[in-house]
Amino acid sequence: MDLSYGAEAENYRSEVRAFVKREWQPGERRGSDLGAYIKNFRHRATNEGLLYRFVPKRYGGSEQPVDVVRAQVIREEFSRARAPMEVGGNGMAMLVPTLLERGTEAQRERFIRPTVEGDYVWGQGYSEPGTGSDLASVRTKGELIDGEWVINGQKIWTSQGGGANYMFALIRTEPQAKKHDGISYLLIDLDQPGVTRRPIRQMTGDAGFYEFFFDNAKTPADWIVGERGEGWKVSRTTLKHERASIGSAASLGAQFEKLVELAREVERDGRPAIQDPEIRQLLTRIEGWVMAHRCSSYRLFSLAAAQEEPGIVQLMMKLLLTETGHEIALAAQELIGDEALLEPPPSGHGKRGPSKWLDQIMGSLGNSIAGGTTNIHRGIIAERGLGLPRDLAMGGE
Amino acid sequence: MDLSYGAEAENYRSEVRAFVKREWQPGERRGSDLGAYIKNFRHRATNEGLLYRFVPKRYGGSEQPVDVVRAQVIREEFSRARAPMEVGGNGMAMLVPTLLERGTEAQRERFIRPTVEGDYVWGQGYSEPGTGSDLASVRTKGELIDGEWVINGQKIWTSQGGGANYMFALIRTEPQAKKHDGISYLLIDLDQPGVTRRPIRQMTGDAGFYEFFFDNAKTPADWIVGERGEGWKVSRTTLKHERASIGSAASLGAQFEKLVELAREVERDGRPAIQDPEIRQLLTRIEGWVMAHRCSSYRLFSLAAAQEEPGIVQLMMKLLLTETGHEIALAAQELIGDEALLEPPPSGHGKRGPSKWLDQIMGSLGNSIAGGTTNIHRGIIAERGLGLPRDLAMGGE
Amino acid sequence: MMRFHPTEEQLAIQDALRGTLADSFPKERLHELVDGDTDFDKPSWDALMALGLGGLALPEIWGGAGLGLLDLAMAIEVLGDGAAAGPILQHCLVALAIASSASEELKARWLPELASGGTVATVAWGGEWLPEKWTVKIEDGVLSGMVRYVPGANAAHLFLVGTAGGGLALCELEAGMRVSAQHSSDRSRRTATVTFKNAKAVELFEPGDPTVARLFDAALVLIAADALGGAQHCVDLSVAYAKEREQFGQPIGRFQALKHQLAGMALEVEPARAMMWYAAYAWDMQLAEASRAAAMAKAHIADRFVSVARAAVAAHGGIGYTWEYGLVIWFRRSMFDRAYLGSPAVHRARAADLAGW
Amino acid sequence: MMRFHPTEEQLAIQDALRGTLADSFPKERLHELVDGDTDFDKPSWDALMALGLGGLALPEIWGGAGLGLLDLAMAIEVLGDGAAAGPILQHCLVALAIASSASEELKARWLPELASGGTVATVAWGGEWLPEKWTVKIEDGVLSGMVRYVPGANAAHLFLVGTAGGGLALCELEAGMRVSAQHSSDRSRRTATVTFKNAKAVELFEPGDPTVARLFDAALVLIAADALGGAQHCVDLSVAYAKEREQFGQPIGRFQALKHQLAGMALEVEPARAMMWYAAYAWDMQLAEASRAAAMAKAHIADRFVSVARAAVAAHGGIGYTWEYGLVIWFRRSMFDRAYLGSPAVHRARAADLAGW
Repeated sequence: MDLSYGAEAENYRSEVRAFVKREWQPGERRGSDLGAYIKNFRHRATNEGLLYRFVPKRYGGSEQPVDVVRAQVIREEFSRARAPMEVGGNGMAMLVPTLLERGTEAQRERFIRPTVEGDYVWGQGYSEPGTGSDLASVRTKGELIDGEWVINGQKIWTSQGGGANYMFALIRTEPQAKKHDGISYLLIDLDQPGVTRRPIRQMTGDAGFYEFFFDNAKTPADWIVGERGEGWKVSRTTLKHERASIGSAASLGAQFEKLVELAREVERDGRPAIQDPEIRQLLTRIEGWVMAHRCSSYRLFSLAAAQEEPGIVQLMMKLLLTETGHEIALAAQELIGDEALLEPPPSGHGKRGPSKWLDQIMGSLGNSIAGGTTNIHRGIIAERGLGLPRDLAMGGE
Repeated sequence: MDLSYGAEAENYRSEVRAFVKREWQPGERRGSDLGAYIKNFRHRATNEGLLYRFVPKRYGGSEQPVDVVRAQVIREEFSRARAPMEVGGNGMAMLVPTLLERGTEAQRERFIRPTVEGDYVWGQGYSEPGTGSDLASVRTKGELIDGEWVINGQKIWTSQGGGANYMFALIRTEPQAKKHDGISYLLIDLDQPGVTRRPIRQMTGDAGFYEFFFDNAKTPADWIVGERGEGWKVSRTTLKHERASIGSAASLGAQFEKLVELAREVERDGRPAIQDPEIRQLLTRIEGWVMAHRCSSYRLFSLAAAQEEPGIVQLMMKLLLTETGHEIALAAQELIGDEALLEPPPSGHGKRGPSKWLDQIMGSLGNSIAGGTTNIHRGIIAERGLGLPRDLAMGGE
Repeated sequence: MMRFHPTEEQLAIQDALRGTLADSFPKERLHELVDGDTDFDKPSWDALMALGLGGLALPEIWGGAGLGLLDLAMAIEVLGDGAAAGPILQHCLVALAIASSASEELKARWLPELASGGTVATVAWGGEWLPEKWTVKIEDGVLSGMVRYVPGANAAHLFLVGTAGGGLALCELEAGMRVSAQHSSDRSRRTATVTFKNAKAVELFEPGDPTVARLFDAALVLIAADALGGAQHCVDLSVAYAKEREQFGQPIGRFQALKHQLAGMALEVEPARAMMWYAAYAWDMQLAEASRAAAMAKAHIADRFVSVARAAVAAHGGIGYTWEYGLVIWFRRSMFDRAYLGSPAVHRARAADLAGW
Repeated sequence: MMRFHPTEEQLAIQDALRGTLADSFPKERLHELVDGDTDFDKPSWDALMALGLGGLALPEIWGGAGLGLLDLAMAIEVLGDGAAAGPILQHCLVALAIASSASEELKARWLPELASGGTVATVAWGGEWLPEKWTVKIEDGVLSGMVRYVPGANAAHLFLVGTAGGGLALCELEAGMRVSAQHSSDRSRRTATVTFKNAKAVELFEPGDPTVARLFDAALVLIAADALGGAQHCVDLSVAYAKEREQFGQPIGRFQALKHQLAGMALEVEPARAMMWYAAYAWDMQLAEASRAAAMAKAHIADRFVSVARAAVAAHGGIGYTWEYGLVIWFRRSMFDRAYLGSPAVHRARAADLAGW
């Protein structure tokens, strides 16, 4: 095995590094000045083939062949120079791949470029109060009236909902059809009178999600991706393009490093907690899981680079991440001691002191919820990974 | 609340103690001599109203009113003097109560006294290879031919099977009936040519269970308890008579005490393990569960004494016991260190040294199996205790 | 007579408290408090005190009900279930401390006031929780020093202050004291840092007086009782939600995995109930192992609360994670009960010492 | 080129080993051994050696395949899965040690023998596992002292003995050695106490030679590989059983609770695979964190094996608890892998030290 990227990749790294060094010089720019500079930088990086690699040129991308190693090198070099990568969020992660796979030419032309440019920010409109893990039970209704979809209902758990101006949503348009066959995948402009948004305050006190109310909201008849009633299938479209990323393990590693830092900062029985044999066992026990996760991400990355099937371990990464996150949270609660009684001022960034761990202690629970509950993940591992039979209760159809 | 037994009970204790002191003097007796002395002692204790309290006098019992406090006092005083209590096993625990509740007068007369005397030792014939938790799926067949039941099939997981000379068994006698309605509760003499027994060797290397093969084994037509096809219901008969016992928690407490002893015996980093802060945390963490279990047994005992309903906590005692047993096993594995590589000589009693913990480490798994798997217990707590709906998959009928 | 389950009377007290709390402290009020900037709720305070909570464990001659710590703990359990706000537990402890003292004068001065709830009292022991680690100095009847994590300090008039070497002093709110609110994670029980600078005080117990250890043990039992009630709330809420919420055309409480999780939560809480009783009973009966039982109960039950509070959020899915749903209030209370008076690890270490290991 | 998943060649070696082991060491033979009084199985030993296992990681000039520790670890993983009997892992380690030494004479004398398996070798490091704690004295070319927990000592002719201060000596079975069998919990890998009383030996590495630490790390990686294979076996057996066994009219693998338990078991094992690869890779590449990765892998994966072995028994119900079914063999192997070379706690403490915490 070999964890180095090889000579070809290292040559490429030199090119990328040179580009970034030359082109990313934000200097003292601030505010909208900086915004414009970033936008321009992204254009140049795209022209260079470094960003939006899976997006065709005619929609504003750089249309590069799949190469997970190059993609990784780009991420590493941009991150090293703190240069901006692609605009993030649901639009790039979910909508654009779906349009490329299932959209009409008109839809691609209409929506992809502004999404790439960051002008269209997309909320995901899947969950509703009452759907939970049973996403196909959505009830928000869409009726085609006078050449327009008229939408009534409610969507919830929309991340990035605060800044979103568009939504891709699962809407029940065929009430007579079977559960999964009655749903369409619609695109909705959120800046219209029929749409109300409300932040959902979380355990931590912050608003991480939004809910949206649709009261005769309207969308054009042709803002439907796929056919009527095909929405469920359309929403399952996923793009494997350069998805594998060693970076996915980095967040867990960073969390763990912070825990180690915390153990250095706080005291236990009059000495730094990290010198306490019990804490050292606790930390290394957790680190076993962190290492397994990190090494598995190398494995997945390698499989992706070789364009081989990822296998069962891919189904486990999310669960491993959230479960290890729980362990880190519990260890943090042990380490911070009395500081658990305190909450850092809600200043957002720059929260300091051990009590900033409060967010992690509660946030680790949010992680399991945001990506589907752990029970769903266990079921997927059991069924898709181990080939166990499908649950009777779940096997609606 | 009050954990003392009160003046009446203490007076009674004096009487019991005096009786035991006077009557239990085995001296140097050994072997069959001791056996005869014990049998005789049990007769005297029964005449005194101390043993077989729920068994009517005409079947060899002492027919005492329900009094869990007195029963507990008796257990304590006998145990203190190491005097023999009632003969143990399935016969007293399961068959006799069932006969008292559902047996014919002839059956009671025929079977109870020799069971009380210890002459009839009963194996439980419920499980079969393939039944697992789904006991009602038994397939061992009984046909009434010429005034006799002719039995063919196999029973497994019979504890005390080595010494058993009789069996109460669930036998499928009505193959046309629905699953639960096709079973009868038959009594079978095991000392006959059609019955073969085989010990089942366990993980620990010991034979704790037996399996029985029936090849045209025979039993009289009237050795059926309840009607044909009622066997499932008959097997559910349970007797609440003085069942509550503080002693049930004693075994867990004793296991924990042994763990503490072990921690005193073995070393860790050059000092007794019990002085290691990490081990002290481990032990007291486990002890929390042990205390909760012990205190809950007081609670159940008190409820039984007051003839009140035991509630949800009763459903939890077994699971709490086995789960805490697992924790003790894992702690022991940590403490014994290299001794886990060794097995004590299979001498049975008197196993010495840390490696004797091997039996506990593996035995803790056997406990969860013997009393129904933990998943069954969790299901019972959820359904009967918390009122959650019954599983679709389990809801055969 | 052997009896180790609640009496009719104890159950009646719990019912009465539950009813009074529900009436005087509806869920909307709880949310208001949590979203506001105080944790002292006059209406529910008055209603609970009118019911006799303040005097439950006080002698009858001082307007109390003459009951024991067990009865008080069972009351506090109900308040933990209902997330009652403010320093109720601490208030009752101060009354218990004064009642345990030798000074008839102090008793006459304060006990009727505390029993009626007319004066609010709290306990200032925070930071270094164990009596032998307390730091505030008392000299010539004045206190100096600082105590962190004092619950209800904004509303309290009377403070039971832990003093260096493990003594207790009684201090009325006065000019020599400064109360600065801390930004508390548990919004239903907010804490403050209290600084004493030549604050006049009465010494209630000298360092080394065994009553101080007794009172500390009582505090541990009461916080365990609060944790038990809070944990039970998390179980009940989750079970109710599982019965009501449907997915895939049936209540999610029919799915085996969730059922077993809920059973596991109940398995953490229900057996702990008798453990709490036992710790309180051992205190009331002054059994030799009373101190150890209190330490074990605090450690075990606080851990259970933290564990089931996390499990409850998971059992709920998204809604449990929202501020609005309110489960977060108990989640944060579990963090309070775990840290307040010392972490489980601290009390387990004490329990190991007390066992003579 | 970045590559962090097995090559075709590595997979082919694993397949070949799996096939050879299945043929030469059928389940009945394993049970025979376990019920008998030896753990050395000549037919499977010969078959595996004929396939080249003994020389897998030896240079080609000595009849080896010239592969690395990673390849050897992947081979050992297969043997852990199949519960191969006897001191195979130790035998390979001795060969690795000799190949790492400077003595061409010893290499010529032993490596072809070890590669072919004609001579059986094992490692005598037991009891105080870490090199700095080894106790056997070597003076003037003779050994004295005692080593416990020596696997395969009954069959071995050549012993790699850890000496005081962390050296290694090579000792042929001779009159100055006494081998007394221990009553082993793992019947597929039995241990003995070996006593040296003026036993002639050759010093292979002096105390403090960094190669000794390297070899110890290699041993940790290999035992982690064995544990990984054993753990995978427990998962596979349980999954297969859940698919085949019916209850309530359907395979028990349809019940959600059991499914989630099986998923949890797989979640312990599958991600650990890449961790084992990494530890072996780090050793082969002599990365700075190789020692630490070996310690972490041994600790984490041995714990996983113990955990899934217990879970496998529970997932099977009664049959898993029987001797006859055979799961007990892996259960006992999990206890071996956990204790052998030092417990997880020992290696976690080392990992903390190595991190400079």
